[in-house]
Amino acid sequence: MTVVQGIYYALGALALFVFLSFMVLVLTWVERKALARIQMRMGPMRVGFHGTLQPLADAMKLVLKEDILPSWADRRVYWLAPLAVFIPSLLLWAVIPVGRDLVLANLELGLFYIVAISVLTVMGLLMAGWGSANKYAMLGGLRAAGQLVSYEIPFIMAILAVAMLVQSLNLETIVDGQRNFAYILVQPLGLFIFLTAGLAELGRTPFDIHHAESELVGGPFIEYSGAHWAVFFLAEYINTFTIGALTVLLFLGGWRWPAMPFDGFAHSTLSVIWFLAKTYAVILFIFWIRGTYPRLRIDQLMAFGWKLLVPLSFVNIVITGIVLFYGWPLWTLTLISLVLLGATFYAISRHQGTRLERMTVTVHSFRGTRSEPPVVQPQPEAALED
Amino acid sequence: MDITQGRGNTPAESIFERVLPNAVTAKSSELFAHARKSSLWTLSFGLACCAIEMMSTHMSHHDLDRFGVVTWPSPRQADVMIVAGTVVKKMADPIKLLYEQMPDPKWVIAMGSCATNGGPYYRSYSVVMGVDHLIPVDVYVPGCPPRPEALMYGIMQLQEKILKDAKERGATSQAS
Amino acid sequence: MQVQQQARTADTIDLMINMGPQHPSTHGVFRVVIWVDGERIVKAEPHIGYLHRGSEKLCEGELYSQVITLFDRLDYVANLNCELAFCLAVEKLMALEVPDRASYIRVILCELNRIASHMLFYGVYGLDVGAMTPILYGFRERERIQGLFESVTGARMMHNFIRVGGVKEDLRDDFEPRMAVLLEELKQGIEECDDLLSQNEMFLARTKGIGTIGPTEAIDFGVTGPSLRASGVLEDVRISEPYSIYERFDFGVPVGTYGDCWDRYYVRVEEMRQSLKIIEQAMAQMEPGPVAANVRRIARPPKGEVYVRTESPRGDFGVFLVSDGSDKPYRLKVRAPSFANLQALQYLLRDAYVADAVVILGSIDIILGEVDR
Amino acid sequence: MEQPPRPPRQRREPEVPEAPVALDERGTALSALIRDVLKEFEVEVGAAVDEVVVTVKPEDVSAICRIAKDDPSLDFKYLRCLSVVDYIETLEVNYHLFSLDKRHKAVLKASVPTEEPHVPSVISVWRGADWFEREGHDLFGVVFDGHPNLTPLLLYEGFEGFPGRKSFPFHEYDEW
Repeated sequence: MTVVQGIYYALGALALFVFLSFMVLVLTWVERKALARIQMRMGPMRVGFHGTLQPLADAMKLVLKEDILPSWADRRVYWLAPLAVFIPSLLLWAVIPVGRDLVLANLELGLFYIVAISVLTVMGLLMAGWGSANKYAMLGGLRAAGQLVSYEIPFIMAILAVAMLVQSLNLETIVDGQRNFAYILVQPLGLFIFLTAGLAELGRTPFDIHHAESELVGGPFIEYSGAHWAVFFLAEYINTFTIGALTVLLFLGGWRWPAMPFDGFAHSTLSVIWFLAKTYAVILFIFWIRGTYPRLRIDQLMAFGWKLLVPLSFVNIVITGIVLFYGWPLWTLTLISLVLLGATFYAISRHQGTRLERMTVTVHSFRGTRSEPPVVQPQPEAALED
Repeated sequence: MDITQGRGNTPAESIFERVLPNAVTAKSSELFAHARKSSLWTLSFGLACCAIEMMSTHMSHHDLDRFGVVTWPSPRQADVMIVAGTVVKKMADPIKLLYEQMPDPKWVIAMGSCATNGGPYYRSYSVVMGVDHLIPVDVYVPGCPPRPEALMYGIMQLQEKILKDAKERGATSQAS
Repeated sequence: MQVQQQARTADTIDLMINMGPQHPSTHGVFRVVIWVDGERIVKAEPHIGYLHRGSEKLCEGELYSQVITLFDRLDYVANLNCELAFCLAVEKLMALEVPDRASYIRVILCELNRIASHMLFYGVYGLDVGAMTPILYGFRERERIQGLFESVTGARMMHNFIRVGGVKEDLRDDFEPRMAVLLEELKQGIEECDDLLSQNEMFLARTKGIGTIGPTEAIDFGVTGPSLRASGVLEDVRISEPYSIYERFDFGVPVGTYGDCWDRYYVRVEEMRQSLKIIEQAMAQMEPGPVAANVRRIARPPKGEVYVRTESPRGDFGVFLVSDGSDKPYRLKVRAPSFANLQALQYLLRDAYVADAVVILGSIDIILGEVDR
Repeated sequence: MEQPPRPPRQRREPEVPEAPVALDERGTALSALIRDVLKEFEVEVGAAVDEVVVTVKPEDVSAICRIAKDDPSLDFKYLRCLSVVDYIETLEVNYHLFSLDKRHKAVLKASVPTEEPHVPSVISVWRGADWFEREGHDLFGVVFDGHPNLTPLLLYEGFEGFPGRKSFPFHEYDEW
């Protein structure tokens, strides 16, 4: 490696960091505004035009806050944890192309690298949970470990199915493979698995059990303050952005689909904008889910992961393999995938919700005083036993 | 060498101040104050009746988020503690603890007459006559309970106070 | 069950977790210490008293008309219902006849307050199960109701409007048109809230079959109100011991089946609809007339004691009033529904997950103001 | 300027009217029924406004409550309220009972001396009596014999005195 290359990479990394930090600032503003819209509010209004400077103020304040070290904390683990969460989330972006030819390192094994690095986040969360010497944090850390490890499998499998279609692990090649049609048309089931598992990896609603503000008061981050907490925050939003970007790259045709009638510099610029627009659309979808759904419980989350998503992801791989092996036209894959997706939703509505009947409240009408003794309905114990 | 420097409220010069005396630092402290005042995260901590009005203030109709005020459940990430409700002697120690757990710089708003001086429970055997017996209070919001508008005004007063503090103390702004 | 037994014999110790007094979902300053084995709760121990303000003692030093202010602050979500309970007790002792119009005003306001209270429950319960939007929808409706309250009583929360022998003053002229608008809005709002949460798959998964309590146990623990009705007991003070003028209205009492969290939640949602029904009937039946009986400014009820039950949004709100004939109550005991309902918490939390603890606590809808008094 | 102490004003004791008794049919039937069911015990059946009042000896409370709950004709499954009233020399423990099926109501009263207030606990009869008894112990110092856990509920460990009693200073004010 020459010095020039070194400088090139250093500058690239710096640019990437600045870009990502900026994106996080935008993302927090977008999240607050989007949630506010869902909730009939205005969101930040006072700092800058429509609160555009709000994230900046938040960031500046956080950095200036006192950093507290709880007296019982495991010092080294406690201080290292934010970095252990933050660095992997940053490293991921080394191979993610933002637009055509705009990538720090165009690895042939790009997807493999992403899978390998994204697992590391668990370590940081566990460290934070352990280092804080706080029971809520500990519970949160353990929950995060269980959740992230289990959802890693469907996550990888969904990626794998896409890789099988292109026969490559290089992200640019994958995007190039979607020059005629985006893979969402071929792999709707894969998209569903990927997005669900991705939400779980992020720890976002409805899978935010390790933050669980109403139970665990913030989970592993409960004891962190000031800049260290800000680092966690940064990592979390970078990860959100990563999932959005990966969804766009793998399933929505990246900057390619539908194709643009330009070439040269105009195309490069527009491709970045097009890519970002798609990514933000996916992220808005994630925020929409956050604004709508309640949180799952840990056992339900695990059951959903292991009993539904993992088998489903394997089935997805197998059908993709069969279609590719026998050289069937790809629309058959679309069809099978859609049928499976429909079956999944049916199964969810039948089994994930509740085994008990949905409406169990009856209304008894009266006029004036009741004359008969109160109705004590026998409790159907048998229905509860399971 | 001025002997009074480096003590109490006037900490010693930092390298930054030595290299770029006054002009930049004074402005920067004001800038920091602007940042702080625009992102006051409150500790979600309702004690009694006023908590309901505090929640109303956070909700769609009044929406404190407009000022950048959001709630956090953990004291470690909070800047402002809104003591909303009657402080009971049994609750005194937890409140002190929560205040200690908040990172500097931190502020306290006493919301409602109970937190200010005991309110309708003045001289009850189990009520603390105002939260200022326990922790320093920056802004008192009168009312039983105060209307959401009153709480918003209290928060604006706090914002003004933060700015004023920064201006008066200049380069060594450390709100306490 | 067997797996659990095996797990318990392993050489582990239970982790003690302290929830509260400051915790986002203890609904105030309630503290519960739970021992968990992994994510399962082994034992739970509730602690209260972090809001014990000595109201009962303070009431003994106030005039009857001043006591109402303290009653406002007992159940600070359903203020008017508390005021009504106290005034009914004094009126019963004095054998006072309350003018018809005053009774209608009381019923209308109390039922509105019940809706407001249940709306708060609805929102906070959404927050407990992890959905962040319902609370904003709930508070939107609350804000509308509070707006009407303000035009009638002059205050958003602490009204001090229901007085011994009637109400403070007559309704304003614009009450009826405002009420008509509000009723329409509330009808829509309740349906919207119902759509948003009640039949959500994840919400069902979180609340169905969680924290069940049977009718016998519920009565044994003294659980009342919506929480009791969710267990399948048809018991409502408005029906079984009608106070004020409730026997004049035709309304339904929702009753659950399993006594689980979802039933407790939905009974409340349904109750809001029934309250609207009562308000509509009351608005139609109300006629002009005096709004206060002829009572001396400083009321001196005769010597004696009286116990009055009312149906507050949380259950059976009882007032035990002992009078010695002076202008101040000799002893005033408040039977707070949340206080009794909360006792069942230990029973409800058996074998639950940590995450369920929050959901169960939320479903009994406590207000610490009346628990600790 | 010292004013001479005024002589205590002579005042006629005001005539205090008694609240009229207004038992409904259900109440009259119940008072007869109670006399019949509880004839082994020394009870006094009266009425206050609209409730049947049964005055019993403190040592019988537990047994009578058991009968009141289990006897099918009385059927007091629901303990409405348990309260203590301080009458200076005696403390009166009131058990407000209600039958959900028959919808009749009664009050059980037991008077205990203030110096040594001992009442058997009814927690084995109604589990809901638990906190009511702890509260009575907290505020009035009534000892409910047989209660498994009579620790402070509303007050904290180390609180002096029984604030519910009339002898407790009314507006006791101490700087906290």
